[in-house]
Amino acid sequence: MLSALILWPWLVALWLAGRAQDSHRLAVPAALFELLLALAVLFGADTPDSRALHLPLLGYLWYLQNSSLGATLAVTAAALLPFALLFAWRLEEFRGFTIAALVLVGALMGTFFSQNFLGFYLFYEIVALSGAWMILIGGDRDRAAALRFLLYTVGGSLLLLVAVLYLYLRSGNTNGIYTFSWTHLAAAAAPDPDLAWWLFLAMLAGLAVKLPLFPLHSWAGPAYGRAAPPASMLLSGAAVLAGAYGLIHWAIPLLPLGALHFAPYGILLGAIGTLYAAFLALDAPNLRRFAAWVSVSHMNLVAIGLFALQEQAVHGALFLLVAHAVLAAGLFGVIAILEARGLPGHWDALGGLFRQTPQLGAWMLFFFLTGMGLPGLANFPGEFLSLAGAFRVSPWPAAIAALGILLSVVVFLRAYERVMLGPLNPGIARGTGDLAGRELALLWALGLLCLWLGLDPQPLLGQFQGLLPVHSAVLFGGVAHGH
Amino acid sequence: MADWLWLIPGFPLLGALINAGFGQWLGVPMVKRLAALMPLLSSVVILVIWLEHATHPELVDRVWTWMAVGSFVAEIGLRIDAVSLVMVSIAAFAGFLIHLYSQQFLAGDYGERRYYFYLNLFVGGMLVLTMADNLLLLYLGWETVGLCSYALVAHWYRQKKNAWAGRKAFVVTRIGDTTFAIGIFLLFAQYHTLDIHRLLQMISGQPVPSVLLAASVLVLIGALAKSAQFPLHLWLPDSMAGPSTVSALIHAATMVTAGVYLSIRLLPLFAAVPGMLWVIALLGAWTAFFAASCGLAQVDIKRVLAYSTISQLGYMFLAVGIGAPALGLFHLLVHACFKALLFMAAGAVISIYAEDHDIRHMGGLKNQQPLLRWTFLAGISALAAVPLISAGFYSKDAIIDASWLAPHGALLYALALAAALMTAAYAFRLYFLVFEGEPRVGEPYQLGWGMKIPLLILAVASIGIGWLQFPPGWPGPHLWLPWLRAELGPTPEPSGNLALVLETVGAAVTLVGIWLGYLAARWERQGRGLSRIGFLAHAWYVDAVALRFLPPVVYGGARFLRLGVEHLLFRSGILGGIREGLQWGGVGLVWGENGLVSRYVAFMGFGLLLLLLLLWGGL
Amino acid sequence: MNLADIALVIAFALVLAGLTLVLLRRSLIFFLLGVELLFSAAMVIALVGGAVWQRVDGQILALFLMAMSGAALAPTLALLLRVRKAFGGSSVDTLRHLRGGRDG
Amino acid sequence: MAIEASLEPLILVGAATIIAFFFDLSRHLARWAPGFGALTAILTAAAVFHSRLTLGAGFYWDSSASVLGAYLGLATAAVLVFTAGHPLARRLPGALTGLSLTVLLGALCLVSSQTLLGLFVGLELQVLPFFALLAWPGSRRVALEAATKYALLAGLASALFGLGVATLFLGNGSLALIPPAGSLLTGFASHLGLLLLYAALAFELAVAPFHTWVADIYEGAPAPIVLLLGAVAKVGILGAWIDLASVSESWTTPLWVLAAISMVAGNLLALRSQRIRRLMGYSAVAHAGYFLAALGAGPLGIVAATVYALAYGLMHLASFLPLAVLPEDSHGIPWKVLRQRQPVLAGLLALALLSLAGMPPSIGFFAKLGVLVVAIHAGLWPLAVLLALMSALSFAYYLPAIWRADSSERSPVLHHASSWSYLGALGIVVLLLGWIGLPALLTVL
Repeated sequence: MLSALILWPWLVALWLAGRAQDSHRLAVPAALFELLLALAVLFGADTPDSRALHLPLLGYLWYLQNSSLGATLAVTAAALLPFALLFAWRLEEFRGFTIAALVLVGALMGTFFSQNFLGFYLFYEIVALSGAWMILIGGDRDRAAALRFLLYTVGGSLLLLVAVLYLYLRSGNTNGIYTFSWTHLAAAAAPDPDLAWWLFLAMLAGLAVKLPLFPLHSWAGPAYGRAAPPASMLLSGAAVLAGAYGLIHWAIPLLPLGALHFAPYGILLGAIGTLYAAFLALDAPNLRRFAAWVSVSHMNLVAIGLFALQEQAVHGALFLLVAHAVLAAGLFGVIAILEARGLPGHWDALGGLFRQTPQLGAWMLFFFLTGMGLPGLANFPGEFLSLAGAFRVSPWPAAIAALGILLSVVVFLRAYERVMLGPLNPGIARGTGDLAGRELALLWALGLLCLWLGLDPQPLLGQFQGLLPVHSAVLFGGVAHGH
Repeated sequence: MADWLWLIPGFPLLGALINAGFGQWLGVPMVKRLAALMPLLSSVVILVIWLEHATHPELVDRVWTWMAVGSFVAEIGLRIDAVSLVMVSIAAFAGFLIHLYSQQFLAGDYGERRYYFYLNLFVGGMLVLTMADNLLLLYLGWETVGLCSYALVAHWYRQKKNAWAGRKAFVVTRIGDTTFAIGIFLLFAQYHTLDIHRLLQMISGQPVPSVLLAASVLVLIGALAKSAQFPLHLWLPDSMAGPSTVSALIHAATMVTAGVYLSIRLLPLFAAVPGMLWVIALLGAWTAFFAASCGLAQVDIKRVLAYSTISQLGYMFLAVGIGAPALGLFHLLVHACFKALLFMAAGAVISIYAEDHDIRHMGGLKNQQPLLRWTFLAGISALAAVPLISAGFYSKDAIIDASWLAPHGALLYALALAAALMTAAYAFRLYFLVFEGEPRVGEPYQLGWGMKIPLLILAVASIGIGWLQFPPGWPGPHLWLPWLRAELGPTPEPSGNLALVLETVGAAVTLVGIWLGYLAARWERQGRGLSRIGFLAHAWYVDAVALRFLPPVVYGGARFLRLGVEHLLFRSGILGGIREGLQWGGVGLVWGENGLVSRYVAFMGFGLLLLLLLLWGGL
Repeated sequence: MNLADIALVIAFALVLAGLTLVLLRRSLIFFLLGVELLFSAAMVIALVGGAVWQRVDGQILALFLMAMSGAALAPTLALLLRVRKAFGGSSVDTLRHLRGGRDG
Repeated sequence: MAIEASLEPLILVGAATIIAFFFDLSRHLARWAPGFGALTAILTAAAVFHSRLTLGAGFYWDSSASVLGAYLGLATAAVLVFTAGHPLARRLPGALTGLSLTVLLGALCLVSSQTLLGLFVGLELQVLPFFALLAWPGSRRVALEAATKYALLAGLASALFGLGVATLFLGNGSLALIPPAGSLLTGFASHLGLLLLYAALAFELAVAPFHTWVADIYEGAPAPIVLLLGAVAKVGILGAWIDLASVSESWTTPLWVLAAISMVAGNLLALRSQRIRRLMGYSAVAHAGYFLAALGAGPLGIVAATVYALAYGLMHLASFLPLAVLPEDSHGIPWKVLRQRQPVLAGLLALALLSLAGMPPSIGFFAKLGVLVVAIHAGLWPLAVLLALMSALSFAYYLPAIWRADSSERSPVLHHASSWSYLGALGIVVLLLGWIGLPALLTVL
């Protein structure tokens, strides 16, 4: 079952690679089936572990285990896929995009369930590669952006590999079993604090770069900004999940001391990153960059929540991840719709569009409001819980990050004003049509998801509940911070 | 009974949802009627609650659990007690009247459906805000109404300045929202609950002075920003860019009072910090004074009313600060009636004068529009607190008089009294300029019943609602304060001769103010009015200074971060440095790749030397 | 100073001479000559080793070295002849069609 | 006379080599020469397998030598099968086969020899044929230049090797890798001798700073010969280096110093290269660095180094096989044409480049993983981190090589042979799934 989750999109991608004419016909049903599989994993009765490829000294390379966190994130990623495909419908590189997207999502599923580090690493690299591919084939076809994205991720993840290899040797040396399985790595005796600090930094370099956490963020602007919007949607909505999941499933449990040591700095970096990216979004040259930096800002908020190592904050951060995926679909979806109408997103070429496309304007505002963290919409519970939780741990950075609440309203509304309000830009064709049936349906689906997540987040929060104590009871139970 | 509470915000929210989802198919006429129906239905539910109020003073409805993580629980929980009952009544009923008024007033406008969507959403949000039993849900309502304010101020989006005004309103109030949110974090971090009742119990049970000080300041800034108190009042005058009905509902009757409501709700929090209440009182009195002085010199009819709103809200904060929240709530109610009335009437006046807001271009409207004139006059009287016959007299003068009793009462009293003088002056200046004098004929304008009924109802209320609570010692009903006593505690009231003196002074000041207003109107006609005083006309230049400095700092900061830090430091500096370093390293190595065997051999010789050096180190 | 040491000094001198030729002369023939000098030095060292350790392996090694140097020399000279024919010259400068840096 | 079992493979190859030259006598027979050579090479691999763990006559097929020896046989077979279809083999195919087999013979000597003399002979046996092969009739003019450069510099390297052998003999009094006295490293002379050997091997392997020639040769020489050079000759050198390092485990400093320099230099140079063949040459420098990093990590490193040698050989085969299909003067890779005409080889090339970069789950990744493991195990943190960073950096040129379209407008004429697709498919399977066998190999080692 879990293997099917990974292999199904890969097989479809392989099929499409061979048969060009099937892409429009097959893509969406395949994506929906993937979603169905993911839902089955999330809600189905005990999904058996999937083990294969046992290699001496490495353990089961293909070792997939269901967990409620992994399954939730899997559903999120799988849910994003049909949206991205449908928003990409009219792109000329649709087939290439579909293939890359299917590969990416399949690999993501692998990262969520893999219990063997090498397996995780393998999927993680494939995510990076297919992500770079996606940046490359669409949008501005910017090779430099794709390469930067890839180099950041690969460079970081190799450092991550180095750190995990140390733990692998350490656990192997003590109990004589050399394997990369999670349980064995986690059982390795804790390295001395100094080393743990460096090892954790190395892991961070691999995982936090995907979010991206503040000083590691420079790839994100070009990557999200130059790729086709549906690609940015998947990258900023789904691919980031792998990084965050890696932090919570691998880095923090494997090096609890390092994590604890780093936590205050992590919160601070997250706070700086939240504001910094928001400021960059404020001064973004076009709509895509704007969405890119907004996305980075939210992910830094996720980092705050994760590094708070505190119950509410971690829940909030995870929730925000899911919510952000929906938001990313909305934001980049709206941009994709604009681009489909020949509006490339430079501020100068926009303005007063509401007059032509009131429905699009309304939805754009809706997603912007979601992004601003308006209560009742998807992002709010996540933002609130992360900040409130982080505030209990280290008030000042959290308070600084909370200034993002203020900044976001300037950021979003200014952008909205530039696009939608004011007199109609003479450069916009009079006949620019409002939303068509498919677009409208997509936005409604996303909008209802946003409302659901915002008004009734409890089912989703409950999904995380069962898992965290198992993973890191010591950390999240509050012992760490003396609460 | 309690299980129905959710219907109160539920109706308008449902209306908004229907509008958004099916409005296109229903068509505008259907949508607007449906929209008006929703707050009426809420009002009916509220009426039932009023009838049951004596037996059920407090109703609680936990609709569903919003979020629950560990020790943190936030319910979608609604609560009705006396204070919130007053608030929901205002929100729902005034909301209904304004929906009704809008039917004709905005007929044919572009974006009517959008208007009713946000109006319904607003009423729903306001009802949630007032009924919320925990701070987080309150915050939800708080933000929802802020959003609606934005959208409705920017309703006529095709002009850039309207859109800008909407954004400004949202941004300035969000300053307060942010501090409010941080305050919530702080309270949660300390007390692990956001349920208002439990929180207040714990605050009085185990006060932590430093936390309470910080939290109260943060929450207070939130309240001040929402209620447009100095120095965060900047957004309110600009938000007059929206339709007048919006100003009536949001910027007069309901949303701006949310700050006052919040401070009444959280009074124990403020009371737990020594001196905090007095600061609130001083800020309120000062704002009342400041805004009244600005109101004197405005020429835009809506701006006069906007500053008067700021000023009147100042009175309410003053009341809260001197320990008379019941009086504050009373004035809130009275103000909601007369200010909604004034704004709606002003909207009609503006329509008559073809969207010209300048009162210097108006005049003599009393014969052309008698009904409008009388109702407007009722509102103006209440604003100016004309003694005995207007509701404002009973609510506002009670606050002014009570302020005498507070510590350093003379200061507060003096500020409040001076403000009252100016209030009467600008109120009647406005009235005289618009309705009296030489007629300047505008467009023919027929008030339909949909407009007349709300005006009439509110005019009656502006006169009569004050009779709920006569001044102490006077014969007549004393209903208000005793009714709220259980919830808000006793209200300080001057008594005996002191009361008599204060009341007389207050009444006299009002009459003088009316006379001054008459003079001011005359001067204005002669072209030498108060509006020529730039300092007052530009509201002490506070806004100008803020606009001069704050946006450039933010935008400049953003530009600096993008160009200076992201591009220069991160991209060019660090990444570029790495790239350059690699390039230069490559250049050095390529030097060896010149194709000449001798150069190759030289490299090998170098390598050999290196190895020999290792030999030296290795042994 | 015994004989072996003197032989080693000679070997060292040969190495130096060989390296100098290889490094400094631009003619390919002299380059080959330098390489041959290095081989000779190796032979000297091998013979000294054989003498010092009283083993026949030294001589065998010297013979091998001689054979190898000859085997390497012949085809190299053949190549040089072809180079002279194709490029017209036997300086190192004739061989620089293949080099890095041309493409940035 | 009984023949030592350890000599069986060598004798087999030697005999076949001599026979191969005679194929050129008849035009009809000559066509079969590469096939004969390939068959012999496969038989050699079987013979190596048969002689595994035998010791005698100065040769020892220890486990790493057996693995590499078997690989060398199969790789030579693959090269010969490929070359048979290549235009280069139209001239003197018998001699070409014979020289290729000579290279194989030298490489087998290198991996299995237990004496310095054996190493020396092996080195010469695999170096000398290239003097001729690199400038094989029918190749371009620049090939002559490449061959000459190689000949001159390889001569110098041979001289250094000879000096090293003599110096070691002077120091130890023995030509055995494991002298009777017990240790290879006894004093100054032996250290110096070892360094001279290292220098010579470093040249052959193109380890920086002895790497300068490599890009010229990769660029100028005919691709099938480069294929042979990388996949067979270099792996032989790797084997020799493994032999040497395993007897001098007490002194690894030169190894990891060279490793660090080589990784950095190779990657930096490759980063600047626009032409694919030069890029591959420089990347070979970097890979030599990774290999030495494994050797530098002490006893455990021998295993990782063997695996790396194997993986490197395979990756080189997989990358140069498709490159050899292109016209000799190609600057970039004409992906479009390649994809249309030779889809399997196009896939193989892309996969090989990713594998060289270390993308999981290709064997390139697992080979690097092994290096990282041993480096960390040995506590060589800086080396491990450098390796990680440099591997990441290598993506910066391998990937553009994959996605950069050939700038030239004309559509090149590709060489074609029906057997190549099968070879390509085999290569894809090996690169993609070869790692499943690697751990099994580890247990063998």
